[in-house]
Amino acid sequence: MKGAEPKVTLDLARDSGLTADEYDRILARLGREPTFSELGLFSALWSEHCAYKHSRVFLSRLPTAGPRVLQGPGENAGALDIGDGWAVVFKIESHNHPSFIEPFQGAATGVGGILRDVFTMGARPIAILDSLRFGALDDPRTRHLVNGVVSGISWYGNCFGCPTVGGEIAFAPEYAGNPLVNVMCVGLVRADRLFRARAEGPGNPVFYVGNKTGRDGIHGATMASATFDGHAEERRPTVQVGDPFTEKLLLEACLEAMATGAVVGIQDMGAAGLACCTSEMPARCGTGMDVELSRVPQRETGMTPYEILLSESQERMLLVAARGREDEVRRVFAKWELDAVEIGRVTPGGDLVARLDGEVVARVPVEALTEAPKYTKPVAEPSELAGRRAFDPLTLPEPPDHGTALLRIVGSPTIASKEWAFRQYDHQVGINTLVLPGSDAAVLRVKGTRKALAVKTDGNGRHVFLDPRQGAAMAVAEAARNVSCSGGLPIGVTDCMNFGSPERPEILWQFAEAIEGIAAACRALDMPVVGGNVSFYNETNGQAILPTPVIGVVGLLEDASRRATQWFKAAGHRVALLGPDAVSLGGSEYLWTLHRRLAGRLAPLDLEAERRVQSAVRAAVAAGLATAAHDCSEGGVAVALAEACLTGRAPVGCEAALPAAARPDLTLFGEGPSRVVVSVEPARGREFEALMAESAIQWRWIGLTGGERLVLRVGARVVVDLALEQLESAWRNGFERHMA
Amino acid sequence: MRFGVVVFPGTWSDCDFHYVISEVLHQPVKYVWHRERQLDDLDCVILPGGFSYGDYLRAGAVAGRSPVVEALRDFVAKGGVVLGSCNGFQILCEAGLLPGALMRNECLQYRCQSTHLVVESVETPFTRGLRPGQVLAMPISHGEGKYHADAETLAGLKARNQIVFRYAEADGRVTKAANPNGSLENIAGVANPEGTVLGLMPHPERAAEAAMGGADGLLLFHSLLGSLVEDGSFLKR
Amino acid sequence: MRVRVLVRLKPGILDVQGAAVKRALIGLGFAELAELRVGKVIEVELAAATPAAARARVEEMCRQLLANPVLEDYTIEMADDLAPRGASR
Amino acid sequence: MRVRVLVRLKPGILDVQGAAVKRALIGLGFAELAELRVGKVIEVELAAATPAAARARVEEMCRQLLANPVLEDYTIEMADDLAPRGASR
Ligand SMILES: Nc1ncnc2c1ncn2[C@@H]1O[C@H](COP(=O)(O)OP(=O)(O)O)[C@@H](O)[C@H]1O
Ligand SMILES: [Mg+2]
Repeated sequence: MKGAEPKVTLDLARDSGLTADEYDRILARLGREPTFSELGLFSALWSEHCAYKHSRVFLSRLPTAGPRVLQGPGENAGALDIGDGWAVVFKIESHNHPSFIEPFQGAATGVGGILRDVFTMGARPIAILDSLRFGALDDPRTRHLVNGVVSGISWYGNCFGCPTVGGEIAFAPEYAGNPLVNVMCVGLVRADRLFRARAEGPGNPVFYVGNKTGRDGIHGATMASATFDGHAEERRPTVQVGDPFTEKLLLEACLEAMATGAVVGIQDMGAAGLACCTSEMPARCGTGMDVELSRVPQRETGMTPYEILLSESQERMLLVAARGREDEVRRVFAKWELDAVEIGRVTPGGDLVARLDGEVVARVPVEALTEAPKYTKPVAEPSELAGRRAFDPLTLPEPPDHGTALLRIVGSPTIASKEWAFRQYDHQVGINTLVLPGSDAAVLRVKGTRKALAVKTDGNGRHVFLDPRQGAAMAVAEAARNVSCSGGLPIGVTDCMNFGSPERPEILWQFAEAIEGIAAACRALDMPVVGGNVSFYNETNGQAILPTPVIGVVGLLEDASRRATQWFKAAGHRVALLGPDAVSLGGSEYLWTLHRRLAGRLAPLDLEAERRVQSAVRAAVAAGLATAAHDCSEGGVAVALAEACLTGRAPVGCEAALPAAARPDLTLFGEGPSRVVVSVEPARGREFEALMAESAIQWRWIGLTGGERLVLRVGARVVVDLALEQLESAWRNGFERHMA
Repeated sequence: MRFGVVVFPGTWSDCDFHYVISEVLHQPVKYVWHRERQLDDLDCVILPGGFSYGDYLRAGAVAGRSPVVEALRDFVAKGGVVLGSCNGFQILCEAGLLPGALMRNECLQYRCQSTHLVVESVETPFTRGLRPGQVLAMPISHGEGKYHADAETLAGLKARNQIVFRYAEADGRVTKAANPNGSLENIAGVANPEGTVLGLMPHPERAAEAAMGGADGLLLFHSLLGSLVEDGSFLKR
Repeated sequence: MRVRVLVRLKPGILDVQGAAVKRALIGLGFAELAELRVGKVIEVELAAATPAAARARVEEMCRQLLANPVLEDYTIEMADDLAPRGASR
Repeated sequence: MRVRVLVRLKPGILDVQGAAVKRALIGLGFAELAELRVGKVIEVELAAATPAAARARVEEMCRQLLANPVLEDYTIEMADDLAPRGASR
């Protein structure tokens, strides 16, 4: 078998995804030609996915420090101190390509991967959020994807036993050939019990734990391996299949093993599997690793060292234990009926040595593997963008009837109720979920304390497409605003950057601009970025997706009972609109739904105003003044008010007079940042007014709740007057009817 | 009363039941590992929700043949009380400790939502403090909760008053619309003829605190503990 | 020895999954479809002295775990029964 | 005409169901079990002029809906192939 490995050539290196220049670097670094297995290690670890070759220089712009930060980017997940001895651990990750090939298993294994990232830190996962983007829903292929992805998430999360408490689903034709499946996981751990992916202590044993290894998802380089034997069909990499049951056992076993004190470090075998763990773990602490591949539990026969190193079989971890305490680790994994096999040792010096039956198949300095080349490729603003931005939506005619327009917008699949999806997700297991899906941010209590966490993801590809810098900043602002509306102080961010090919200057420009926007918003709102993920190459036949940074925000409520939901509670409450008046139809849901256009300018974002509005909302919620708080996002204030009327257990009507803009459609459906609708009991109106004055923000009373209609006036003119029943049916059926 | 909460590989409501029993009800409670056969120190055994063994063959099938479930037969014969919720109900049916079986939801999808249950039988320790016709709000979360029994079994269930809960509207009417999974005659929970083994698909532990949206699930426990008054509201001890 | 077990819903029990698949196929233009039912096939490889012994053990597996007698029937097919047939693909 | 389709995971694809059932059976004392895989059986009744025509249509159903080509293989068995065998229960 060992002798059967092909000789490495430049062509083979190219087939493995390396460039000629990168291959030269490898030759120089090793001072010789790599073996086939070594080439596999380089091709995997120097891949964009593992090495962030194109993005690293930009990512360094993000703020990552702060008084709460216990762990910033670079580990399996980030961690923030939330007081009372607890830390919140969270991260978001994409599984876009696998979900396109096989939606059910692709999405399921996406959930599995991010759960492992969180529990390798020693945290128990308490919440999942899913952020999904698909092509147009009238295409049957899209419906097939939506169905597969949602049931895959449902299956994995439910079976594992972590509630899926929030997310978004949006539709745009640009995602037709490349849907997005981003999953965020949030966990809790005692702040002094964080684990890290470090291979400390030469001499310490290295354990392989979890499911057996098969030929799942081995990198494209495997194609080359088919040339050296006659079993091409058999050797073909296979789709990864999730096993949530084993993952659940792995969670319990890992947390139990960690509690013994015998665990030194641990990492999830995700992308590039064993290759990644055996090089990254020692590289973080200047050690090396010596592993015997024949000891790796295998599900299939005749696997080559290359395949064992690069397999992406799911539900596996690499664990470094304290020497002499091996039996404690074995005992725990045996209890949970999982494999835990000692496959090697941590070594001094910095080499990764992989052997098969004692014979060395790879010997590479771990630093060479983890220090991939970094690129600063050219960036260029897309030439057509200026033209698109110059378009003025107000050159289009006003809709003949604004009520009909509102019905169409609340019934568009992107805005309509997503209950069809989230009722398939267990959102309560763990009995922490105080605010279920269906409000702005989900809220989860932290048992044993008075605290709660608010969590939300957001990201509007249309906005980012038209203005990557501001659009991305607005995604940060919106996710944070949702958290603030629930009563949470936004304390940290995780970001998932979904873009096309970075080798195209226009795409890299979008990316670079988006990073600047995220960085600026995070600074202004005082939130460090503690982890994230970059997913490039989201394109099919040269058609890139809308640039889509998905921003996950975690917020902290000091008092779980001081929280708010987005729906009106009763008749007779006064309704206020907080925030600036500036709105735009550029890139809006209105412009897309009614005119199928993606063009125009975004309303300006004033980060200082954003900060103040959010703090005013939080103060109102904390003082118990806000009986509802809902942010205005897609569809503008008209949609926000409609949602506040409809989303509670019993619909509550509303009558409001809106500040006039250039035209009624702009007033109703114009989108702009930093705007929030709040309802207040009349008896507490004065108190609320005082608080708003103190907050020094722009705001006004706009109306009253009550009745069975939504009536909206601009000036003296009634522009919308709809029965709630009619609105509700449009909103409830807008997405679901496609899926029936 | 001493409670035991059974843990199978893949169980996930174990911690939730444990929390409610110890932190809300302040009763002694311990976890019982699935290999355990010794249940003598317990008065009530709980089989919680989850996906025991992944439910990869049929929900509850593998767990239904485990040592602890075998031991339950003896435990019940000696007067012990058993509550199976969600996966626990599926396990009790698979083990033959309760009649019938649970099939895939008729909609072929998983469902996590709130439901209302109307109390049909007050001849179990879990419902003896309630009124027949009383309506309880309790969430469900399952993919295989459609109760099935053949005609003869169903007749037997009715004859012995073993149907304990049905899915209903908020006002107690048993309607097709209130049936979330296609269960036979809206059946949500059944008991053994003695009433000492109760299985139900809904999650009482998720409706045990006002902060979590309702506390009707606690009524089952207060009934069991004998701390209920006539009208079905419970006394503060 | 290779043994195949087919587990199917008992006649009379509504096969919701089968009905959904049937509907979908008819929607795709397979109008000639009269009935469709979905079950499980479990393929087992086990050591046994004789085919009869293998069958007896698999029968036991069915009784103990593989089928739920409230809902399901099962059929056991031995590799020998299966071998001569020409099945496509 | 009656046609039976067996849909199984492709070789090399992790069979989580099979692995779990195998472990459970071994736990119940079936130590002689060497391998177990779980698949689907779909039994179809359809109108067709000839068995060959029926098979062709079912083949088409498999391609369009019944099997997921990324994960699964399928086999089609005609009632004629199946009839003579003596299957129990
Ligand atoms: N895929 C999903 N999974 C879980 N919850 C979802 C999903 N999509 C939407 N939701 C929930 O539906 C509600 C409305 O979502 P959305 O319209 O995206 O909110 P917003 O406009 O505040 O961003 C939120 O509570 C959200 O968490
Ligand atoms: Mg919102």
